[in-house]
Amino acid sequence: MDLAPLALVVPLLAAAALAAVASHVRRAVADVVTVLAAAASTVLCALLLADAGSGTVVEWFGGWEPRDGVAIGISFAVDEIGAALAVFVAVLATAAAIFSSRYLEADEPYLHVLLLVFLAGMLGFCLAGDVFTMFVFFELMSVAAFALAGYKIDQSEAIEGSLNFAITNTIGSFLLLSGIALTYGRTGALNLAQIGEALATQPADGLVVVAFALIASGFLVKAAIVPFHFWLADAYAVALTPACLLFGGAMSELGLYGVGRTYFAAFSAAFESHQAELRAVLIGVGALTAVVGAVMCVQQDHLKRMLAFATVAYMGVFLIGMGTLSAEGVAGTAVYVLGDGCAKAGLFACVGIVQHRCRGISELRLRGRGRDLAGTAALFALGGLLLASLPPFGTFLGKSMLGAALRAEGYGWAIAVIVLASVLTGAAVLRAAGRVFGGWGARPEHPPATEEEGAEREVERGAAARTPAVMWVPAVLLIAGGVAAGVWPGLADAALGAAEAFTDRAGYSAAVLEGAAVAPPPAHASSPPWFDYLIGVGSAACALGVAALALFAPRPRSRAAAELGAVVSRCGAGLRALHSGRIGDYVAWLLAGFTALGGLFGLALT
Amino acid sequence: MTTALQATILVLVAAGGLAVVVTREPAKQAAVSSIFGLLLAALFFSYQAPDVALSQIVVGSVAVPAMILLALAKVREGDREREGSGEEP
Amino acid sequence: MTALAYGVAAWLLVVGIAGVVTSRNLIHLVVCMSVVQASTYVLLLGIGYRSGAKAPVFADIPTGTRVVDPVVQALTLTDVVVEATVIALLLAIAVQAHKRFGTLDPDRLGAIRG
Amino acid sequence: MSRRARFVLFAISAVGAAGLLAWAFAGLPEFGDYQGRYGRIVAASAVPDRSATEAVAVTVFDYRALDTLGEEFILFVSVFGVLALLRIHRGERERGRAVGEGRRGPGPSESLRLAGRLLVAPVLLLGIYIVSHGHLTPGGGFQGGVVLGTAMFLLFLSAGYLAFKRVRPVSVVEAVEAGGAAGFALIGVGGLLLGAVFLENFISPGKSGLLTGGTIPLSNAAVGLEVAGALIMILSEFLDQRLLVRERSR
Repeated sequence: MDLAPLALVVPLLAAAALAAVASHVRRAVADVVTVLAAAASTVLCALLLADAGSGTVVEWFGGWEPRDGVAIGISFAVDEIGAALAVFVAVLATAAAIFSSRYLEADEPYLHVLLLVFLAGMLGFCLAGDVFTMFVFFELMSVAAFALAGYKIDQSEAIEGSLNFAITNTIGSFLLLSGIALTYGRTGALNLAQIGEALATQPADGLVVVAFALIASGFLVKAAIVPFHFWLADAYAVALTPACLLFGGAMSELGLYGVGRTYFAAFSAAFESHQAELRAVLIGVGALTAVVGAVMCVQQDHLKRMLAFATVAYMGVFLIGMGTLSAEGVAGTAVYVLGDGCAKAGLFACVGIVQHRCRGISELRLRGRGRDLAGTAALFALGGLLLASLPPFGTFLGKSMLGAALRAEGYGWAIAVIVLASVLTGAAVLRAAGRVFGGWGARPEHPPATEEEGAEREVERGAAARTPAVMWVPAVLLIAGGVAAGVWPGLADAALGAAEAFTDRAGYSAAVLEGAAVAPPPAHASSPPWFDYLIGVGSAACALGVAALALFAPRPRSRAAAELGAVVSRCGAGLRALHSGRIGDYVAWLLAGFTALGGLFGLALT
Repeated sequence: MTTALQATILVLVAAGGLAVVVTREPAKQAAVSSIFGLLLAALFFSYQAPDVALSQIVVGSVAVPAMILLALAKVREGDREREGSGEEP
Repeated sequence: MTALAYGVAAWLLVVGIAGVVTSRNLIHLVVCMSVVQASTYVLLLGIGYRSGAKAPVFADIPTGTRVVDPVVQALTLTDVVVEATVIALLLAIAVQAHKRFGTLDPDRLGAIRG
Repeated sequence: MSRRARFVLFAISAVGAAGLLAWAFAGLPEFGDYQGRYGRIVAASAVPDRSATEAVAVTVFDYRALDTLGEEFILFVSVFGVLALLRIHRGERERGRAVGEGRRGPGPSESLRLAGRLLVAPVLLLGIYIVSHGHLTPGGGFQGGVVLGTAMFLLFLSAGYLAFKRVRPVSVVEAVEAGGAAGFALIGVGGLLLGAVFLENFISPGKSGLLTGGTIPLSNAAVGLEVAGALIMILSEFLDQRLLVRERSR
């Protein structure tokens, strides 16, 4: 049975139906329809994942199977990584739909329609086996996301954030499309497997390198890799909380998935002889991103902006993982994405609860105002420990698998970067938890004035005397998911098997073009060695320590310490100044990023 | 012959793109971009792509300029209102 | 001719982005985005062009006539629609920005820092 | 960054990017010498497969129908994005009511109204012609849809926009727009139910003339409705805002 198209069509038709009767439909009905459609999509994706376990599922739309070995139609080619990502996205969307049932500002169900189409766009992107189809669904999710980011039209930040988001990402998609055009000019194909076959016959030249650089840049804008990352914090910090669940949990990861999919299915053969150089470039860029994201994260006062920069830091970590170009690295990244995505989505939900109850978003101004929210405090702190990858949580398992893959490729130093990112992001969240829920830390002398105080009041219904179940249930489930991912028996093995299929170009191509899908052989991932537990516990302890230092540190006594502090804060301020909020700056950086990436690829790949 | 025609239109398109960018006054720019849209459509006809050319005409020379002009009108009304009420811009 | 046909695509990309980077007016900036996008049309259709070939419409020509590539045209059609929608959305954001900030100058919005 | 620093960064990158693109273009086939197999197979098989003479339409609505489904929903969701972004939020609504919401705006002049009515019929016919011949000649649901949308919009304008608003045909247009998008998806589901796979062309292609191409004319009609509805919604949404502000300023 055709599950793949249905997973996509259900939310699309639900959205169209809601839109058609928009003016007459009752609010509660729209809520229920949205949750049900997202849940149905989740179930369909889960069944699809089960199917994909026995070999890549290939679906030729309209029945246009390849003719004379040439793909003339469009295929979905669903392997376990794609299907698992689809399930993850659908789960987050269901959580977001449940969470959003509290919003009541507009009489018409704009939010529902946008959420459902956003979901469909992300699903289509995960399942597509054709590079132009990826572009189309990439645009579909982007357009829905732009509107979701700017939904709070009565706030200046939301307008500016969605403007920056829309312009940078649209320019990114132009780069992507130019890359697709170049690839088509060379290979005469749009199907990923077919492109892979055509590129495998000759070594890479300028065209192939630049085409890949264009495609990668387009996706990396979405993945918020430095220096394409500026828009992300602006957009995530201002979006509605339900949209934040999806943004922070999955959307950026999809950009990286796009890079991985196009590389492993189409370009890997052409770059076979230069893998080592490509690895160096990707891991280097990933490390830079992880450090920038983490350093920015600890400096934030705005809670959502803090989580947004944590997202940037983890996108760097994931690029490091993908950059190993090995099945082990991809498997570790997949597990890490699961653990971290749940944690970040859960944290965004917690911030939503804090906004709902305490009417604030600034860490300093919220000091001590969350004392009554014991449950939320526990969840928030647990989320911080998840980011710090405490054993045996999902993030710990992912980090450990990633570490093994990095050591195998001779990039042990990158593990230090990952540890730094998890310590700093974890510390930032724990510090915020201590300040908001514990009232710890010195009283701020000049609390920042921010227009976001009482942030979501405009769009929210009900009194703030208690936390409605539609808010805390998703938060609990998401954080629990992040914890459970680490102890779920067989997850590591399954991820490794899926990653082996994902990185196997020849197998993918045979499944798509010859219909010869085979079940991946069972894989066995080694369990974390003892020193990984040590590192995990150590980084969680460091995160706690840094958070405590930030809250309770006395004024520095010695002059040297004071000067050191001044230098550090000046560096931090310099980095912050680059994040100017100006769209012209961001676009200049974007072009610089493409040029740098293209230049590095040019050096590495020819 | 075809080549000469295509080359001419290509040069015009290049110049048109520049003209759209350097026309800083939005209302004028809407008009210039409408002409740029027609030049693109001419290029697409010469590339034997009548479908795309028709789309380009209806989008680039009708729908998009109309949206721009309406948006501009909206912005101007906002400015006038602001001046009227004495608010600082 | 090859250099000219593809060079114009590169030119439109760079000039359009230059407009976006230097723009002092959001509506101007949005229109510059359409110049960047035009670059992708020119590139796609240029790639699929075949000298002396006809349009891939067999209403007046027999099947089997040498025609230009129909696939790039299908892709470009999709692309044109995407352009229109993105511009509509960006204009809506620009209108709201003007309402919130009282200016269309992207460098004077300044709600976000650091 | 200062504007000067930004421009320097841009200029250096632009030179680099232009160099990269030149490097890439050197690897493309000579202009006019493209030999890709995909396009040639599609061009050769469109007429035998579907009896439709327009190979691009067959590609858009049949071989690569999924892309078009995505594209239709991009249009659909962007309309809702514009509606959400330009919606009147609570504060504004209250202020708007204070100065007399729902008052009739200045009506169109008699000559404008006449011109609108005279023009509408031929433009509508033209739109319908373009939509219905999409699978035979250049043009189709999208191009015809824009023409239809423009014609309808002119009609609304010439009939006096605020009158149009009072009876709220906006919700009818909304339904048409959503119906068009859903229609395309439902035609795909029809392929799943009546054929074997999603988006399968389940109607016989016929021999020649208007009734060829199987579901392609139906898809074209769905797209035409969607595009026309979307255009009316977007344009009237921008106009709506203007009228609201004008009311407030009085």
